[in-house]
Amino acid sequence: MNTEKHGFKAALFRHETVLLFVVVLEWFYFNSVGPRFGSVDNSFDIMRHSVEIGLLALAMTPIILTGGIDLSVGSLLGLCAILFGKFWRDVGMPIPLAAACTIGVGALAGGLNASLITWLRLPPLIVTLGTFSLFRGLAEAITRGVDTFTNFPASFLFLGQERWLGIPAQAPAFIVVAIGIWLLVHRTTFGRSFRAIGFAPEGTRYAGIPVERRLALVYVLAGMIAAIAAVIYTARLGQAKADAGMGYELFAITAVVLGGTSIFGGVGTVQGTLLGVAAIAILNNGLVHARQPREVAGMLTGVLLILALASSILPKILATWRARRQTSLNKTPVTT
Amino acid sequence: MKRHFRELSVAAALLLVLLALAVLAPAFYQPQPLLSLLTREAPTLVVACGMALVIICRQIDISVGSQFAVCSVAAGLLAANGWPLPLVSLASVVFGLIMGAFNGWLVAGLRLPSIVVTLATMVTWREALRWLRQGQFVNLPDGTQWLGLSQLAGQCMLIVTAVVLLVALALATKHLAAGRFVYAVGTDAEAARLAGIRPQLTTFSVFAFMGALVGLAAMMNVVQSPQVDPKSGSGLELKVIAAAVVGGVAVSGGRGKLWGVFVGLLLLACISPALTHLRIEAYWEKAIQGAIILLAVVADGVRNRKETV
Amino acid sequence: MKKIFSLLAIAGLTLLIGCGKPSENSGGSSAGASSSGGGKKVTIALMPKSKGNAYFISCKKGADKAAAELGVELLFDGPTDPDPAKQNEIVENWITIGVDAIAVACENREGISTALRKAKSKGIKVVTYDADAQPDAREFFVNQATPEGIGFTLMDEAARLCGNEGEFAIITASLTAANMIEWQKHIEARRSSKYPNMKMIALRPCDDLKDKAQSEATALMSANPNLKCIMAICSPAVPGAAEAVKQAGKTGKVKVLGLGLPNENKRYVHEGVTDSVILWNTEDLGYLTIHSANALAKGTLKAGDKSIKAGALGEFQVEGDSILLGKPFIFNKDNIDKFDF
Amino acid sequence: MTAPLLQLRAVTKSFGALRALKGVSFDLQAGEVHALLGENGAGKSTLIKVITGAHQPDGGTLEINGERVAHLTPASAHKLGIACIYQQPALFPDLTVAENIGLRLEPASAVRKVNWAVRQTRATELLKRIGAEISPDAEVRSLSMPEQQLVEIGCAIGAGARIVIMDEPTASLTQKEVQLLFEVVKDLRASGVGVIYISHRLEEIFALADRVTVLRDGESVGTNQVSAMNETSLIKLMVGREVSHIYPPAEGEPGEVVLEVNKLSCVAGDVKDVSLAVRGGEILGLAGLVGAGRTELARVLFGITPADSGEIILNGQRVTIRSPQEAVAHGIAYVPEDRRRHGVILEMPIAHNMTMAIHRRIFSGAWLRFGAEKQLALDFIRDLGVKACGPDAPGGSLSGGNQQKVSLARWLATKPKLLILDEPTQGVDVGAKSEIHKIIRQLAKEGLAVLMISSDLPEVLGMSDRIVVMRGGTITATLPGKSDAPTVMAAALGQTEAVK
Repeated sequence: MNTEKHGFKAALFRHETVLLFVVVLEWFYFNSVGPRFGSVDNSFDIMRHSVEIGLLALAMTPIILTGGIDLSVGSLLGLCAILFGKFWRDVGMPIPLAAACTIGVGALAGGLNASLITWLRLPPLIVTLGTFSLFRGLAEAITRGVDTFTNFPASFLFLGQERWLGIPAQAPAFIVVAIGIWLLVHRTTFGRSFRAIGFAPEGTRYAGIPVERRLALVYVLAGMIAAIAAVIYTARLGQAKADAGMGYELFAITAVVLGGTSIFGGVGTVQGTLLGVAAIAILNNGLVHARQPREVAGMLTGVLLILALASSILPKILATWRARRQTSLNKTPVTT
Repeated sequence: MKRHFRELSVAAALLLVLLALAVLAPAFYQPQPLLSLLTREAPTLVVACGMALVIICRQIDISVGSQFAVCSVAAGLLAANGWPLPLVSLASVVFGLIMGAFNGWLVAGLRLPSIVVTLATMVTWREALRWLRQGQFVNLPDGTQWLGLSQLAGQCMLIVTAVVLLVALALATKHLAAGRFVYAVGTDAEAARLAGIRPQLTTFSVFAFMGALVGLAAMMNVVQSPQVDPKSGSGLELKVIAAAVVGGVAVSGGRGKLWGVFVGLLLLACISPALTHLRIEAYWEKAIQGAIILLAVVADGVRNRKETV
Repeated sequence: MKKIFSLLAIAGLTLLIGCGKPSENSGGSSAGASSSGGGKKVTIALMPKSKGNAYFISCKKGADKAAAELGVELLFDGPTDPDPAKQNEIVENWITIGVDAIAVACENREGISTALRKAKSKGIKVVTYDADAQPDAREFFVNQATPEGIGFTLMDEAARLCGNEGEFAIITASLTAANMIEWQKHIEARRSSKYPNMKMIALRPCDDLKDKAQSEATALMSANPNLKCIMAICSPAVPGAAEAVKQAGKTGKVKVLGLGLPNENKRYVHEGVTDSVILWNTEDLGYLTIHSANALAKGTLKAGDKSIKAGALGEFQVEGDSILLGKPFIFNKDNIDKFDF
Repeated sequence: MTAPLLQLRAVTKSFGALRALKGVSFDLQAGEVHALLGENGAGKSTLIKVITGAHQPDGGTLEINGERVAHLTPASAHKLGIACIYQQPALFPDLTVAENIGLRLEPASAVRKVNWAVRQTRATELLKRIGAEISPDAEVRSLSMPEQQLVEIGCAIGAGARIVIMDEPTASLTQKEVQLLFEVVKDLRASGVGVIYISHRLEEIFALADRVTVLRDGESVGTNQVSAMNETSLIKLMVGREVSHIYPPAEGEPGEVVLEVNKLSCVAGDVKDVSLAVRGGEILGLAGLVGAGRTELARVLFGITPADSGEIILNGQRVTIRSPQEAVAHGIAYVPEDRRRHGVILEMPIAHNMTMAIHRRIFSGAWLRFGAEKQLALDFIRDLGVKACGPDAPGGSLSGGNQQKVSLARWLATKPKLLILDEPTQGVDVGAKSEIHKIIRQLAKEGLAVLMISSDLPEVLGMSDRIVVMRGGTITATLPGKSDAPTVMAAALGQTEAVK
C-alpha cells in the first residue's frame, strides 16, 4: 500500500505549477505578438477587467470546496447593481451607505440559498438555478425593464476607472477580499471544515462540526462578495443595468475548476482559483492584442477547461490501467 | 394516485392558469395563435424529453443550447447547398448524435463531472459557431419551409411529431428495459452494477440520445421559417431544465415522468403570451418563471423532508 | 511526471490555435507583427453593438472597402454576449494597444462613454456610429439618419399603411437600448402631433432574436384583434414579425414595417407581408464611418466643418458634431431587389 | 456421491497485513442448508465475497458442480445461479418493489420489452411465499430495513438460484417473519438448492441447518453434522481458543459514577428505556448481537439521533444532548463503528483528522496553528504507535488498525470524561488489536470512563470490568466482568433462563 511520498500535497502542488507554467507561457506568447501587451498599462487593464469575475470566483471557491455550487451569483450581481443604484438615486443614500445596504441585500440573498440548501437538504444546483432566474427577474421587475442608473458622482467613478497610488482603484478591494478568502480557506478552522464537508459530510457531522452553519456561511459570504462585485462593476461601467453580470457565474466556475479545484469538493486552493482567473483574463486580453476575434478566446477557454479536467483524473486512469495490467501479468498470489 | 401526485399538481397549476386566461383574456384561445405557439414549442418539447432522461440518470447537460444552434446552422447550410430534405434531417440528427456522444464519452468514459464537461462544450461549440458564421443568417431554398407542405399541414406535422415522440419515449421509459435502466442507474449506480446493468454504457447512451434529439429538434426549428438565425437556441438549456424540474423530475436522479415534463413545459411556455394578453409588462416574465421553479423545488424539498424524517 | 505532460499539451494547443488560424474574417489586418512608431499606417478600431448581428456584418463590408482605399489598418471586434461591460473592456484594450481612432456603435450610452472619454484623454480620436454615446465622449457621431428622421419616417410610413388611424405595436431589441429609446421618443412626438388617432398599444422587447420577435408578434396579434400594424425597430425583429403575420394568415390585414436589412426581408416584401423596410445603406454607413475616423485621425476633419468628402460616395453634410449619412431610405417591392446587403 | 454443488479448497485472501482467510476449505451439497458460524472478523464476510465474485481470492480453488471457476465476477456469479442476500440490501430506493425484483431477475439485455404484468404477479407470488405483507407497488425508499431484507430474499428465490447465501437474514425480523423465512429455506432445500446460512442465533441453526462449519480467525475449525452438536459445544468451538492473547488486567478500584442513564429511549433510533451507569476508570463492555441496538444507543448518547425521553446524568449533573457539538462540549467522545465513512476522512492528512474534533480548543480564535497541530499528531503517533510515513500522510494510506488509532487519537485529543468505543478492533489485524487493547486499558487506569461496544466475545470478556448485554434495543442482563463466554452468549441470544 505504498503511495506517493506525500500524496495530498504533491497532487495539488503539481496542478498549480503547471497552470502557472501555462499562464507564464500565455503571457510571453502574447507579449511577442502584441507590442503593447507587456506594458504596465495593459497589466492594469487585465486586472481591472477581471476584478468582478475574480471576486465571483473567490466567492465560489469555498462553495465548491464543500461540494456545492452557486449558479445565482451572476444574477445576484445584476440585482445588487440595480438596488445599489436605487438606494443611491431614489432613496438618496450616500454612496458608502448604499454600498453597505447592497452588501446586506447580498447577504440576505445568500441566506435564501443557504436556508433552502441546509434546511430542506435540497441539491445546491437546483436551488441556485431557481434563484438564478428569480434574482434576474427581480432586477428586471424593479427597473421595469427600462430604468438604468447613471451619472454617479465622480468620486465614486474614481473607484472603478482611475488609478490610486499607481494601481487600479478597485485593486485594493479585490486584494483584501482575496487575502480574506485565502486566510479563511487555508488558515482557519472554517476552511478546514469546508474541505471535510466536501470529502465526507456525514463524517464531519460525527466529528462534532456544525455542518449546517458552515454551509450557511459559504453561501451568505458568496452573496456578500457578489454585492461587492456589483458595486465595483457599477463604478467601472458608470452605469447599473438589469442585465449586469449576465453569464458571470459560468466564467467563475470555469476559473475555479481550471485552478484545480475539484467540482466534487474537498480538493482545491484559492491560489489555484486566482491562477485560473489570471489564465482566462490574460487569454481574453492577449487575443485582442494579437488581433484575434473574441470567439477564439471563448473556444480556447472551453478547450482549456476540458484539458484541466482530464489532467485532474489522468493519474487515476493510469493507476487503474497499471493495476489492470499488473493483475493480468502475474496471477501468482501477492505476498504480503 | 399517490405516485402521480407531483405531476398532477403541476397539471392542476397549468389548468388554473388556462382557466384564468379563459376568463380574463379569452382572446388567448384563438386557434391560429395557439397553433403557432405549440408549433414553436414543439422542438423545445423534444429537447425537454431528452433532458428529462439525462436528469433521471442523475446527470445534467447545459450544452444543448449550443448543440441546437450548431445543428440548425449545419442543416440550413446543407439545405441551401441543395441537399434533399430527408438527408438534411438525417445529417442534423447525426451532428447532434456526435456532439452528444462526445459529452457522453467525457462523462461516462473518463468519469468527469457532467456539469463542468457540458459547461466547457457549451462555450466551445457556441463560440466556434459564432467564429465561423459571424451571426450571418442562413437563407433557405423555397421548398424547405414546412417541408414544402402548406403552413397548416406543416404546423400539424411538427406538433404531431413532437407529441408522438413524447408518447414513444414515455412508453419506452415505462416498457423498454433500456428506459428502466436509466432510472436504475439514476437512483443507485452501484446497485445497478451489481444487478448486471452497465451504468457507464447507460450514461453514455443517454448523452448520445440527448444529442440526437437536439439534432431532430433543430431540424424541426429550421423547417419553421425561410431562414435560420444562428442565435436560435440561446437560453434553451435553462428552459428545458426548468421544465423538467417543474415537471417533477428529481435532480437526485431516478424519479420523474415525461408527461410531467410536458405539463411543466406548457406551464412555463404560456407565461409570456399570457402576460401579453393580460396586459402585464414584459419584464415580469423572468421573475414569474424564477418563482415557479423555486416553488416547485421547495415543494419537492418539503415533501421529501416529510417522507424521510 | 505524467501530469506535467498533460498540461504541457494545453500550452501547446493554446499556441497552436492562438496563432495558427489566420484571422480571415476579423478585419483585413494580419495577425503577425503590427507596425508601430511614427508615420505609421493609421489604425482604426471598429466595434459593432454585438458581433452576432448581420446588420453590422454589412457595415463591416463598407468599412473594409474604405480601409482598403485609405490603406488603413482596420481592427473589427466586439462582444459576443450581451454584457455591456465587455464593450468597455475592448475599448480599453484598444487604448492600451494605441490605436489612432475608435468607431463604436454604442450598446449602452452612459456605460460606453466612460471608456470613450478615457480614449479621448489619451489623444485617440473617437467617432460613434449607428447609436450615439454622450456628446462629450466622442468627437463626431456618424448618424445614419437623425433620430427625428428615423422616428418620423417610421411613423409616417406606419400612418400611411394604416390610413392614419388604428392600433399599432412596437417590437424593439431591448428596452434599455439608448438609440431605440431615442427613436421611440420621436415616433411618439410625431404620432401625437400628426396622427392623433393612431394608438400605440404595446412595446415588447425581443433581445435581438428572430424567434422571440415572432412569438411576441403572434401574442400581440392574438391579444389585440384589431391591431393594424407592427413596427419592428431592430433588424432581426422585421423578418420575425413578418413570419408571425404570415403564419397568422393576416398578411395585408396587419401591416409590417421596420428597420431592417433588404436581404433578410426580400422574401417577405415580395409576398406582400412586409410593406416597407426602412433603413439606410449600411455599407455606406460603414464606409463613411471609416472615412470620418480617418479624416479625424489625419486632422483633415475638425469641429465646425460643414461637410466631409468620403471617397467614392462624395460629400456628406455635417450638422454640428453629427455627420449625416442622409435621409432614411424606404425599400419596398419595387426597389428592394436593387440592393444586396 | 456426485461432485458437491460448491467446493472451496484452501482459499486464502489478505488485505495488506490483515490475512482474512488462511486456506479455508468448504463444500456445499445440493439440497442442503449449511450453516456458517463465527465471530465478527473471523472471515465469514470475506468468504462470502469470494463466493459471490465481489473479491478475487489470492490463492486456492473454487469449483461449482465439479468444474473449476477461475475468474468470478458478480455478473458471472449471477449467471451461475449464485445469489446472495447482504445485510446492506443493494436495492433501488426510488423504484417499486416489483421493479427492483424485476431488474435483478430479468436478463441484462437493454433491448427488450418489460412485461409489467409478469413483474407484478412474480413479485406478489414471491412476497407471498416469504410471507411479507409488502405491496409490490411500494417504493423501496418507504420500506423499513427488515422489509428491504425480505425483498432481497425474494430476489434471491426468484432468481432460481442454485446457491443461496443468507447473511444474518433474521437480524431485524420479527418472530413471525422468522418462522415464514424458515418455511422458505425448507422449500429451497427440498427443491435441491444449496443454502449457506449465516447467523448468530444458535436456535435457528439447530432448527434449520444440516451441517455447520465454524470459522475462527480466518480458519475453519471443523464441519460437523448439526445433530452431533449442541449449543455449548458450538459456543466452545466458536470461542474455544485459549485466550491466545493476554488482555491487560484491570487494576485499582473504579471511581465514582461518571455517566448515569435511566429510562433512555428514542423511537427513531429504536432504543427502549435503557438504564446503565459507567464509573470513572471502569471499562463497561456492551455486548450483544448485530442489531441489538448498541450503536443506536451510542448515537443517542452522542446526540446524532437525540433521545425522546429519559435522563442522561454526567458527573451528577443532568444534561440534554441534541447534537454532536453539545456532546463534545459535555466531554463525551464517540469513536464510531463505520471507521471508513464516519471515523477517518481518508483523503485528509492524519494530522488534520486528529485535530478535527478540537478546533475550538487547539486553534483559539479559529486561526490554524500548524506547529501545534503537527506536534499533537507526532505525540499521538508516538504514544499510540501509529505506523504512517508522517503527520501529513492521507488517512486512506493507512492500514485498518492504524486508521483506528487515528480515530482514537481524534477523540482522546478532546480529553473526554466519557469515551464510547464502537467495535474498536473490527477488521484490525491481531497485532494492532492488542496494542489498542493496551491503550484502552491505560486510559481506564488514568480514570477515564469507557463504554466499549463489541461483538468480539473474547474482547468483551478480556477487557470489561462489567458487562451489559443488549438485545432488541433494551438491556437484557448486567454481568460481572469475569463471567464466561457461554453465559454472555446465552444472554445475547435471549436464553434469559440460562442466565438465572
